[in-house]
Amino acid sequence: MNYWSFERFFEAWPYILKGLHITVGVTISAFLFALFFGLVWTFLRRIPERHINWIVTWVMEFIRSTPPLVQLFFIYYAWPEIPIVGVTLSPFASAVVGFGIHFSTYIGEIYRSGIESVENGQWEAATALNFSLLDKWRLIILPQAFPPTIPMLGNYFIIMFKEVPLASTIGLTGILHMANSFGSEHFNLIEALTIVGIIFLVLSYPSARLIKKLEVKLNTRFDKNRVIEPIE
Amino acid sequence: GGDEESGSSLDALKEQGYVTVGFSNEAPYAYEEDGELKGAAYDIAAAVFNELGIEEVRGSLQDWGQLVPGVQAGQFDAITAGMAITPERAENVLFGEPEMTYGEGLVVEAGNPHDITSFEDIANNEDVTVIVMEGATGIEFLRQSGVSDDQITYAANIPDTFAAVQSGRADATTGTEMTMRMAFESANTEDLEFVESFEQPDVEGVPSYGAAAFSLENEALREAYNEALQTLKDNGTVQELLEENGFHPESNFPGADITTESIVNGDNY
Amino acid sequence: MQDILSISQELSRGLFVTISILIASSLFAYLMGFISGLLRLSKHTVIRKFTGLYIELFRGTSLIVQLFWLYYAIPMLFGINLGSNWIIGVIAIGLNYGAYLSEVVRGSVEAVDDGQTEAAIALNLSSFQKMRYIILPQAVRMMLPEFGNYTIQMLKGTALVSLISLNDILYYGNILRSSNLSQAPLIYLVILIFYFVLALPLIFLTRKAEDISKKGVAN
Amino acid sequence: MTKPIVEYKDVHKSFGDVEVLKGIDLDIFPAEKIAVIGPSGSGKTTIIRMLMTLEEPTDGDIIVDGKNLWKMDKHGKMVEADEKHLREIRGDIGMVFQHFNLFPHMTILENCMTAPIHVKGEKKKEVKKRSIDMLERVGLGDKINNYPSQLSGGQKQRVAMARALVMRPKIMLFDEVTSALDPELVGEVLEVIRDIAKNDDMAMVLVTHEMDFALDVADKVLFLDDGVIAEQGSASDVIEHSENPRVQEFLSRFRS
Amino acid sequence: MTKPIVEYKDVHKSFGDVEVLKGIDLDIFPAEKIAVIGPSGSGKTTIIRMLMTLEEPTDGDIIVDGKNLWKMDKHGKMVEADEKHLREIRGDIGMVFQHFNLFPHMTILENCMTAPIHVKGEKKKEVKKRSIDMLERVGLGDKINNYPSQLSGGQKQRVAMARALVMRPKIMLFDEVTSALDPELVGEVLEVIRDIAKNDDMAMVLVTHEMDFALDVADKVLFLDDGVIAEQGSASDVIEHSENPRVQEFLSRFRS
Ligand SMILES: Nc1ncnc2c1ncn2[C@@H]1O[C@H](COP(=O)(O)OP(=O)(O)OP(=O)(O)O)[C@@H](O)[C@H]1O
Ligand SMILES: Nc1ncnc2c1ncn2[C@@H]1O[C@H](COP(=O)(O)OP(=O)(O)OP(=O)(O)O)[C@@H](O)[C@H]1O
Ligand SMILES: [Mg+2]
Ligand SMILES: [Mg+2]
Repeated sequence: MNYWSFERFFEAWPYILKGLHITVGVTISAFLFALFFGLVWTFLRRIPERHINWIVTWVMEFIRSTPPLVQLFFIYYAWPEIPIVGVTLSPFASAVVGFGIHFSTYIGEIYRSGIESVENGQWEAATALNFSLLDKWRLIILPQAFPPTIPMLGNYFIIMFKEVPLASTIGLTGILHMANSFGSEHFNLIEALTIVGIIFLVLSYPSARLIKKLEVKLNTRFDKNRVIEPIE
Repeated sequence: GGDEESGSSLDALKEQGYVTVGFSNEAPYAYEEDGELKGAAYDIAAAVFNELGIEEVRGSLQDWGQLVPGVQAGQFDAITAGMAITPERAENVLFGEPEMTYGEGLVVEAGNPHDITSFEDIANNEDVTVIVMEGATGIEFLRQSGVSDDQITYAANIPDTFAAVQSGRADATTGTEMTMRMAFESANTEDLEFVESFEQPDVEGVPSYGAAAFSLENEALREAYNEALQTLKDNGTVQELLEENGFHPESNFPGADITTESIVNGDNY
Repeated sequence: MQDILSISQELSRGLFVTISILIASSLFAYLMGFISGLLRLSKHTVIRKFTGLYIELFRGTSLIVQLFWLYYAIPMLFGINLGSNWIIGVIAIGLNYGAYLSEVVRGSVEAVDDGQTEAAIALNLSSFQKMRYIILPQAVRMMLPEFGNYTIQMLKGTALVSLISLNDILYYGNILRSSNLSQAPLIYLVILIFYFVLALPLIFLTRKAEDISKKGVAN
Repeated sequence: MTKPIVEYKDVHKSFGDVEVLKGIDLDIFPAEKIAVIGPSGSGKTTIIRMLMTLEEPTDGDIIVDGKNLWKMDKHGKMVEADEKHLREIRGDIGMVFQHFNLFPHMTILENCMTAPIHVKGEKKKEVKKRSIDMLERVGLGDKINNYPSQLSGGQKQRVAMARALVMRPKIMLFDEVTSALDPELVGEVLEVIRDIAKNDDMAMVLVTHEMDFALDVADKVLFLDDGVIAEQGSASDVIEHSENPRVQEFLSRFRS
Repeated sequence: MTKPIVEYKDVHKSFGDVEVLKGIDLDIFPAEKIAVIGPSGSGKTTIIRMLMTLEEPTDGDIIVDGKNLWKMDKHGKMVEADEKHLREIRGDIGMVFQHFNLFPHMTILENCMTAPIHVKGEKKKEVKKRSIDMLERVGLGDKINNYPSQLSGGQKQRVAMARALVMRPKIMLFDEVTSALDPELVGEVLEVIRDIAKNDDMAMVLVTHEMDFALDVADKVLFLDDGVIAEQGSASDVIEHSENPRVQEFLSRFRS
């Protein structure tokens, strides 16, 4: 078939790579956003009031079970139209906010399972030794809760990276967008899309391996059989 | 969808009873409203296919930039989006004969704060950004008028370009005159302004001639289409459909001497 | 209120496509998940490596990229007739999540306590009987919640098929929005609610599955 | 007679609808060693967890050193104790758990040092010295920089005891501290407790299934059955010469 | 003298570089009850796991009923046993595990019935009757439709025994079957084993830490130390009158 052209394939590389810093930039920013917002969810979830707990749980569930693509559209197209609170965000900012919020609900759950994976006995020992509430969290619980969440957080970083191309639909000039625009200028998308696939594979596969290694390392550090269940 | 690679033969289409056409939701060429496909290019194509004995025309909505790759990939049998014939595009698709002609249009923020009435005005004011639909001929016109690439941003379709200007992400948007006018009217907003005093750029490709397009492999379908199109031009159907869709006889009907070949070889480009 | 109703009416025209793609792609993904998950446990290195390649390929790249790629490339490069876009959507989502589910299948089988295998050997069950009567029944229970979660992921994934011009919920929403920008907030809110309502039964099933999986498994 | 350091006054405890302690009255005197025995589910653990403030009684009072543990005076009214009140009294009490509950992210020296430093605000240097002494006393002087995961069960339990001891509680609670250990490792832990019991003047409450050990160490033995103290007295009275059929039946199970 | 039903001939086993069994020679006669004792890590579990075909010996032969367990004849050459060969011999052997390993997705009756039906192809009706008899014998006749999760540890272990017994093995292996149980539940399980030992003519190998029980039940006691059989003889010879200092030291730990 004459649809595949190696000439075009090699020509497309530099063009598409121009979008890589945008894709990676959005991923990192959105991830930081999600790390912070996840904390907010975690604390909201710990409010003992039943009704608040119910509302928070279902708001999280709502965000988590609706398509990020629609959420992006909402933030990009609808948000500016909302009176008073409406703000116009650039594609970059929209993607950061959109993915940040979407994934914060997952990350909040990871934090939660991290905290819950600390055995009850640790709380009891801390009480028996008469620690203050703050010291319990600071000295006993968090140092144990956080390390086992690191691999899961890493996994979500990669998952997020793979979702970011969705934002090309709101004009984010990441690699998928560059590929589309290369394709529309050259009237053929295959080489460009193949390149995008290769880029994702090359970046995400080794990172996933790295995280696996990290996981093994963390698991053998203390006598932990605590595994943070993936929640997807 | 394209049930065979790069579009089906006429016989196969007749057999299956419908033809699938790609469009990009751009009034007044081809767009969907209340669940129905409308627009001049669509109406003409529908009439032509009827003439060829195919009753039903199904639409396949695409981002503008993906229309040509889409027809090549056989995702639909023809593009009926009033796509302007250009020599470059003609290397990648087969154009039918011209169905219409049009110039460019410009929409800016209400009150035209940057006082833009031509592409040169944009070129001369580095602060101004203009948003264009990806893959549109307007991009090339802007470049030829001296607008730098930094000033041009892209969106996938016309509604998105309007949304961008309306929300202040860009200062202006350009597209074909008919498109800009129709989109401006349907947007029905006080935030925007259609620049009546816009000066057409003096560059190759303006005015543009819109035509249906087919996959490079589908010469036979194009020939059949062209023949039926000529019949409908001769009996006045095409002109009627154009007028119904708001096109003016003086400014929007292509001259009889203008053919796809003359455009592609540069005589009329 | 009137607006919400007319928006809902318009969107509901896309319900069939969204739901039919969800059902078909889930079934396809479950099938792929089981087949490749079990093949990953095979004794033959070649089979394992080959299945691994499929899994890494689809987990390593984005669904949207796979969808576009299948949409443009398959017909052009190989001249394979995949039929309608509906089928392309189903295949893309099915292959993508099938790869994820295969890890769930493999993980669950491996997670069945070694003691169960040993007890099965001590009772002299054959390898096949061991798998059929002891390991799989427990592994399937463990898989259920993850299958539920991934089905919700697939529901979210179906929104992508609007990008290959399938007339799903989001497609009609985008059309509405393009002719009516100022209503965008309401339109997208209603779309989100549509998806959420579709997700609700899945959410409850998943919770139910969690209860089931907690019972009847040794670990 | 000296005043008791802890008094349980008609203490009840229910979980949901189930009453697991049905009126416990008990005095613990300074330096007294009490063993609590009884069938599984009789409420042994619950009794000492209430004193450690890990469980709140449903009814009745627990008085520690003259102060009501779970209630406090607020503007002349007795109200539920708040965390501040609990922390004040809790300083007198230490506990060793069945599953050790060592902090896995700290070395065993750090395990011992963190509470005195952060809770009592003592000087690091002093605490370190005392902790090392204590770890030596339980026979782990050479392991101070190891992490808990590097120790055997018996060693872990000895660290747990050292950790509780450096806090210098007036009363120490032990909840079946050997029952999670391999049979062979039980001896070393009991040895350490025996040593503490002989040489320290803390009060001690030991929940245990080791009858020989209870006989050896305890001044007083409580037999708990179905949420009430069914029998109490000197160790030999209860373990060797009880006439209560419930006690006899229970003890018979330990002679296989 | 009768022929042994199982013979270990200079059996060695290494995990990686570590040799954990250093030449085991052992005959087990029909109906003989053997207790295996010894320190943790000495290789007790490994010995019986090799007979159950859960571990393959690194060297030496295990002969079951005259057939070599881990080797088979193929065209006149001795080669590694395949699954078919193992399944054939395995039919004579049953095992009860420390952690029960009941099938959690089946009722306890189904737990007992699965293997006879699928492995031996027996009739369902017969198997059911026999299984119920067996469950009644271990005192669980009223629980046959319960799931394992609804049982106590002692009950689970009794089910595990019934499950192994309905297969009618010629030799039964028990690996510390009481060490995962609460002290109070140990008695009921030992009682059942004692009953089986008295009334069945199977050979039995019991790895155990319960010395009194071994003394009571076993015809022969093996003391394993560091991968070798350091002492063997009648139960009272080894447990009560051994002069081997290693044995004495080991046994002393059980007297606290
Ligand atoms: N947090 C709780 N929620 C509900 N019930 C509980 C809780 N803690 C204990 N119980 C119940 O209270 C009763 C007494 O429990 P407790 O742990 O005090 O018994 P125990 O004498 O220590 O038994 P064991 O010897 O098995 O440790 C038991 O029936 C137990 O099931
Ligand atoms: N699968 C294995 N891989 C590596 N080493 C093993 C394995 N199984 C057992 N071992 C080692 O072999 C030695 C003997 O183990 P075995 O379980 O037979 O001892 P045991 O006498 O049963 O001890 P215990 O009384 O603690 O059960 C131990 O040092 C153990 O660590
Ligand atoms: Mg207890
Ligand atoms: Mg063992």
